Amino acid sequence: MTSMEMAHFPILTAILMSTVLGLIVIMFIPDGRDKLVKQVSLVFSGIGLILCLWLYHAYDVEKGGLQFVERTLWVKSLGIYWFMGVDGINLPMLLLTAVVLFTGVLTMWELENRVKEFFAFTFLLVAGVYGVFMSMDLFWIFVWYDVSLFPMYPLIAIWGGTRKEYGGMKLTLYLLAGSVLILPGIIYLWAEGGAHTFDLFELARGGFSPQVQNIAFLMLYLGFGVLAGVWPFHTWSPVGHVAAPTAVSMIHAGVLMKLGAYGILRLGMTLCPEGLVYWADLMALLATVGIVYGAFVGLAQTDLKYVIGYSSVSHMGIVGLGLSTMTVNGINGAVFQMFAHGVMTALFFSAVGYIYDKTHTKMIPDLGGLSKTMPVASAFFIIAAFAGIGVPCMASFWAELLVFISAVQTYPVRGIFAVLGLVVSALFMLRVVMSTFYGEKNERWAHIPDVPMSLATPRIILVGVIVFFGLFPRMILDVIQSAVIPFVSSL
Amino acid sequence: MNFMTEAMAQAAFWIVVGLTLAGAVIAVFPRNIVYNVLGLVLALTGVAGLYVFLGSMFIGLMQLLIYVGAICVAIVFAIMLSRPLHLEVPQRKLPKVLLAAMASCLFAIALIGVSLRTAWKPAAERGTDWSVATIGELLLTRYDLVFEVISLVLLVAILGAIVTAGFSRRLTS
Amino acid sequence: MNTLSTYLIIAALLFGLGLLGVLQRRNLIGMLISIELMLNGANINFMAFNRFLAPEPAVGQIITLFVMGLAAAEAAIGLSIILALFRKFRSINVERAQQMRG
Amino acid sequence: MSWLFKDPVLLAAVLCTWLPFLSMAVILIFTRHKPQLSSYISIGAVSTSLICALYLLIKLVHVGEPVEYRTAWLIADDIIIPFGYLFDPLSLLMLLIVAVISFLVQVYSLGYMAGDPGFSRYYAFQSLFAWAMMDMVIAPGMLQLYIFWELVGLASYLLIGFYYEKWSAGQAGKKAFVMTRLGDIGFFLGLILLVLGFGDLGIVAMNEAAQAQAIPSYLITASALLIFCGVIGKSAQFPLLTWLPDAMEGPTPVSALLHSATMVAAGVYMFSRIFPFFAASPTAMAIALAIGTITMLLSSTMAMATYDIKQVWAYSTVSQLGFMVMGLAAGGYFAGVFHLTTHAGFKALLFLCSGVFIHEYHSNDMRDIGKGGGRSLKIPMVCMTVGALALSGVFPFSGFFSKEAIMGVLAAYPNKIWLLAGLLGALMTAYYSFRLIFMILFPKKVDATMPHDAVHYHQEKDDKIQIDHEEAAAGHGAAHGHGSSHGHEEGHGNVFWYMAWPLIILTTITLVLGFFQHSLEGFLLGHAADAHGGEGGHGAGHYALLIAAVSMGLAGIAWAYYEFGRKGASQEGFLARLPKTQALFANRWYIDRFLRRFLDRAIYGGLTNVFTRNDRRVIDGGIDGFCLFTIGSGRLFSFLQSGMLQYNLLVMVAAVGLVVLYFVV
Repeated sequence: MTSMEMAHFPILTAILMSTVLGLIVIMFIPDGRDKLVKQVSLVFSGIGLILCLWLYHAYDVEKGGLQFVERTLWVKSLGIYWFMGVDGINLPMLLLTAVVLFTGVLTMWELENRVKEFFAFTFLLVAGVYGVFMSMDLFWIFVWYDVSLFPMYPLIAIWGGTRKEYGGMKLTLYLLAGSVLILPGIIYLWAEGGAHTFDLFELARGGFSPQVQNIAFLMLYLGFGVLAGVWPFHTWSPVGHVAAPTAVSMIHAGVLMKLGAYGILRLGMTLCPEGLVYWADLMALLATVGIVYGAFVGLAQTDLKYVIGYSSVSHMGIVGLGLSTMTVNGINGAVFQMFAHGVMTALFFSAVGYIYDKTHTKMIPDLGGLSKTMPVASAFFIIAAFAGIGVPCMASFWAELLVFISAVQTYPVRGIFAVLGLVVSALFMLRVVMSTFYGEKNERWAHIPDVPMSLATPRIILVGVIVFFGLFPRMILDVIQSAVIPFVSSL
Repeated sequence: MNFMTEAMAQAAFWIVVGLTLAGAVIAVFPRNIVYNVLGLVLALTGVAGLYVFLGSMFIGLMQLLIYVGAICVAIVFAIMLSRPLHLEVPQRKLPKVLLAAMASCLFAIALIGVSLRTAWKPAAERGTDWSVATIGELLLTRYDLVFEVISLVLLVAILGAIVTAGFSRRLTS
Repeated sequence: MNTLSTYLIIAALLFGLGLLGVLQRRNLIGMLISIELMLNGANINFMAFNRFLAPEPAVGQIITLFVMGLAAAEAAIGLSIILALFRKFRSINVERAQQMRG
Repeated sequence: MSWLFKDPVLLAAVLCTWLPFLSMAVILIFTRHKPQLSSYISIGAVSTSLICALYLLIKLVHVGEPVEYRTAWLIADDIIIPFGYLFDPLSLLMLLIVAVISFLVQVYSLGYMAGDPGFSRYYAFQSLFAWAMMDMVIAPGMLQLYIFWELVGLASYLLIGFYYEKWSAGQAGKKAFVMTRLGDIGFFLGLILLVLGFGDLGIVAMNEAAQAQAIPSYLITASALLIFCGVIGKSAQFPLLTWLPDAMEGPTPVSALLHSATMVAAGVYMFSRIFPFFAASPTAMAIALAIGTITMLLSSTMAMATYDIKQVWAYSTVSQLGFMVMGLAAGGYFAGVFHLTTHAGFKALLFLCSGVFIHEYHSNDMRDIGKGGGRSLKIPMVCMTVGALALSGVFPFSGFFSKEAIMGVLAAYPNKIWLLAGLLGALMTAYYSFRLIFMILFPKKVDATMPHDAVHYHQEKDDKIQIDHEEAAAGHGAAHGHGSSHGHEEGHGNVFWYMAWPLIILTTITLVLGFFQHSLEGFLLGHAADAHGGEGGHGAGHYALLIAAVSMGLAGIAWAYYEFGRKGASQEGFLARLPKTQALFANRWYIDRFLRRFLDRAIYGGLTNVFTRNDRRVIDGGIDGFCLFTIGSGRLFSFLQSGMLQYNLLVMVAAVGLVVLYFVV
C-alpha cells in the first residue's frame, strides 16, 4: 500500500501546485488588470479540474487501495513525511473541490472590488483544502487545514455582506477553536504512538489502547465536528454563509464543511476505531438532532442564505449519521452525501449569488415572483431545492437512501426521526421556493435581466454533475466503495 | 590619639552617611529638577566617601569620575535640552505618592530584614590584595570577556543614543 | 559603626529612596536620577560584601566598576529616549506617554 | 449497444420509457423558446411510447410467466438496487393506460394550452411525468418503484404549480408534495424494514415469498401497513385526502392526467402490484378496507356541497380511489384493477370535458357554466353525460361492470357493513354527478339575458374571439392565470378539434371497455387464477346485488333530477336546508382546518419557534455571551495594563516585597 513508487508523474503534487502556482501568478499580475486576473484564475482552476478528472479516470477501482502515492521523508527526527495518495474516499472529494473551485471562479466573474486579492485568497484557501484531502500525514493535514482556515476571515470581512465582521469573526473563532482541539489530539496520538511518526497508516498499524482512543477520538471528533457543522456547534455556519461572498460560500459550504467530516473519517475513525465505537451513540444522537433541528429552524428563516445555511446543517447531519453507523453502507452514503451536498450547496449559493447581485436583497419577503423575470436563474435554485429535498435521480437521493437504510438498521429510533426530518426539509425548501419564485410578477425586479449564458455556465456544470451522478450513481459509488469496504472490515 | 582618631573617623563616617542620605532625599523629593540633580551629585559624592571608608580609594575616585563627572553632566544636558524648566510642574497626586511610599517602604523593610536576619559568614581565607594593579590584571585576564562585552555594550549604547535621539528628530519633523 | 549591617542598611535606605522616586516621580529625568540612586545602593552592597566577606578583595571592586560602566550606558540610552519622547509628546511626563494602554 | 437491438421487447421497453425523458431534456435545454416544436417533440415521444406499449402488450399477451430485465443501478455492499423492466399482465395493462391517457391529454393540451407563455415548459413537465410514471409502472423492484414514485410526485408538484403567478397554485403544489411526501416516509420506512428483514425487494420475489409464507407475519403486517401509508398519500386516502381537491389549481389537462387517471392511481396500482404481499396480512387488509371506506364516504359528501366543477370530479376521484382500495382490500384483485382501468378512462373523460367548459366560459363554477349556455357545447356535453353515467354505474357503460365487480367482492365479504357502505357510496356518487350535469344542462333561469348569451356564444363563433378579448380585458380570464386571448389566431375550429377528438376517443373507450371484462380478467388472472381463486361464482346473490347497485345509481340520478333537473326545481339541493351539514361538507369535514391548525400550532408556532429561539438565545446567546465575557474580562484586566509604567512597577515591587517578607521575616 505504501510502496515507494515515485516513478510515476506526481499528479497529486501537480494538482496542489496548480493552485499554489495560480496564487503566485495572480500575485505578480499588476494592479488594475482585473480581467487578466480572472482569466488566469480560470486557467489554473481549469488545470486543476482537468487533472482531477484525469485522476478520477485513471484510478483503478478494481485494485482499490491507496494509489498515486508520493512519499518522502521530510523531517526525520519527528517522523514527518511528504505523503500523499488517493483512495476511494478522498478521490470524490478532490473532484468536488476542483468542480467547486472552477465554478466558483466563474461565478465571481462579475466581481469588481479588489479582484486580485480576492482570487489570491481563494486560491490559498483551496490549496489548503487540496492539501488536507490528499495528505496522508497528520502533520501536513493539520498544516493544510489551518492554511485553509486562515483566508476565510479576510474573504468574509472584506468582500462579505450582511454583518460581515460579526460573521467572519464568529466563523474564524469557531473554526480555530476546533483546530485548538485537533492539534493536541494529533500530538497526543503522535506521542502515544510510540513509533513517533506522523504517517497516518503507520500510526494506525501501531494501534492505541482503548483509553487513548476514547480521548483522542473525542478531541478529533469535536475539533473537526465544528467544521462539519455538528449540532450544537453549527451556529457559525448560517451566520458565516450569510456574510460570505458567493464564491466563498460555495467553497466553504461546498468543500470546507466536508473537510470536517473527512477529518473525522480519515483521522478519527482510522486511528481510533474503538474510540468511534465508544462515542458512536453520541455521534448518532447529535447527527439526528442536527438533521431535524436544522430543518425546523430553516422553516423560520427569512433570509435565503440563512435557509441554505440551516439546510447545510441538516444535510451534514446526514453525513454524521452515516459515519456513526459504522456500516459499509452508512459510510458509503456519508461520503456520497459529502460529494452530493457539496455540489448541491454550491449550486444553491451560486443561484442565490446571482439573485443577490442583481436585487441587492436576499430577504424572502422582499423577493417573490422572480420566476417571471428571471426564469433561468430561478430554475437553478429550484433544481437545487429539489436536490436538497432528496428527489430521486439527483445525486443526494442515493446518499440519503444509503444512510437512512443503515441508520434505521443500526439506530432504529434515531433513524426514523431522521427520516421524518425529510418531510420538514421538503416543507421548508418548498416554502422558500414558493415565496421567492412563485406569485405575481414583482414590478420591483421587472427590469432585471435573466442570467446570460456566460454566467449560467457554472450553474449548468453543477446541475449537470448533480443529474449525472443521480442517473449513474455507480460512477461514484463504486469508487467510494473500493475504499470503504476494506476500511469497515478493518474497524 | 588613637581614641581621637577613632572618634573623628566615626564622626566623619556618620557625616558622610548623613550627606549621602540627605542628597538622596533631595534627589527624590523636590519637584524642581535642578535640585534633584544637585541632590544626586551630593548623594553620589557621599557614596564615593563610603567607598573610601570601605577601603577602596580607587573605586571612590572612579565613582566621582564616572558618576559625578559624566552621568550627572549628561543629565544636566538632558534637562537643558528638554527644557523642563519652562514647563509647568504638575501637582502631585497624593494617593500615588502614598502608594509609592508604602511600596518602597515595604521593599526597604524587606531588604533590611533580609540583611539583618541573614547570618553573614566571611570566607575562610581572605586575601589582602587591594591594589589597583591586581584589579587591572584581573580585568585583562580573568574578566577579559566581560570587559570586552561591557565595552561593546557601551559602544552600542552610545550608537543607540545617537540613533534614538537623532533619528527620532528626523522622523517626527 | 564599621560593621557590615550598617552598610547594608544604608544601601537599603538608598535603594528604597530611589525606588520611591521611580514610583512617584512623573518627570522622566527625575526617574532616571532615582534609578542612579538605586544602582548606587546596589554598588554599596557589593563593596560592603567585598570588604567584610569576600575571599578576594579585587573581585567586588571589579563588579562595581562594571556596574558603573553599565550605568553610564543606561544613562546614555535613557537620556536619548527621554529626548526622543520629549520631541514626540512635548513633555517628559510619563503619565502622558501611554500609547500602549489596553 | 448491440444488446439493445438483439431483443425487440427490450428495445421497445427502453424506447417506451426513455423517449419522454429525452424529450424533456431536449425541450428544457434547446427548444424552450419554440413552443410549437416543443409540443411536437413531446407528443412524438409519447406517441412512440404508446406504439411501443401496444407492441409490448401484443407481443407479451400470451406469455404466462412475467418477463423481467434488470441491471444493477447501484451496488452498495449487500444492497443492490436494480433498474429494469418487469412485464406481467398488470404492468402491461397499466403501461398502456398511462401511454394512452398521456397521449390523449397531450393532444388535448395542444388546444387547451395554446398560446400559454409556458407552453414549452408545460410539455417538458408532461414528458417528465410520462417518463416517471412509465418507469414506475414497469419497475421490477420496490426501490425502483419508490424512486419513480417520488419523481411522479415531483412532476405533479411542477404541474400543479404550473401557473406560478397564482399564489394558490403554488400553495396547492406545495401541499400536494408535502402531504404525499408524508405518506412516502411511511412507504420508505416500510421498504427499509423489508430490506432489513427480508432482503429482496423484487416484486415477484416479495409476492412469492409472502404467498409461500417465507416472511414472518409480523414483518409483513408492519411493512405492509407502512407501505400502505404511501398509498394513503399518493391516492389521497383518509386522512391525507385534502391535497387532491386543491391540486385542481393546475391546468385542467393536468388534472385529467395526473389527478384522475394516472398519478393518484399509482397508489392503487402499487397496492395491486404487491397484492399477494398485502393479502398475506389480514390486519393490513382490514385497516386498508376501513380507510378506503372512510375515504369514499367522506369525499362523496364533500362532492355534494361544492359548486366548482373540477372540485366535484376531484372529490369523486378520491371517492373512487377509496372504492378501489376497498375492492382490493376486500380481496378483489381483479375488481380493483378493473375499476382502476375503467375509472382512468371515464374520469379523464370527465375532466377533459370540464376543461372544455372551463376553457370556453372561463369559470369553474357550474352555475356560471350552466347560465353561460354549457348545454350548447354538444360534444363535451354528451361526452360528459356518458362519463357521469359510467361513474354512476349505469349499464352499459364501463363503470357499471367494474363497480359490479367490486360490489360482488364486498358482498362476498362476511361483514355486510362494507357492502352497505359501498351501496351508499354509489347512491351519493350518482347524486352528485347528476347534480352537476343537471345544473349545467338545465340552468336556473333567473336572468333573462342569459339564453341570448348562450346563443351568442355558440352560434356566432366569429364574434366569440372578440368576446374572449373583452373578457380578458375585464380581468375575468386573468383569474385563471393563463391568458384567454390564446390560440384563436390559428382558427377556433382547429383548437376545438384538438380538444374534441380525445373526448370522442375516451367516450368510445368508456362505452366499450366494460364488455371486455372477461377477456381482461382472463389476461390479468391468467397465470395466477389458481392462487387467487378467481372472483367469479357469486351465484344467485349476484343478480340481487346487481339490481340493488343499479337501482342505487338510478335512485341517485332520480334524486338529482328531482332537485336539479325537473322544471321549476329549486336547484338548491337538500343540503341547502341543512346549513350545518353543508358547512361541514363544504369545509371538507374540517380536515384541512385541523391540519392547518396542527401545522401552525405544532410546527410553525411550536417546534420551529422553540428551535429558532433556542438557536438565537441559547446556543448563539451562549456563545455570544461567552465572547462578551471574554471581551469584558479583557477590558477588566486591561486596567492593569494601563500603560502607566509606575503602576506596573509599583505592583511588582509591592508584590516582591511581600513575598520576601513572607518567606524571610
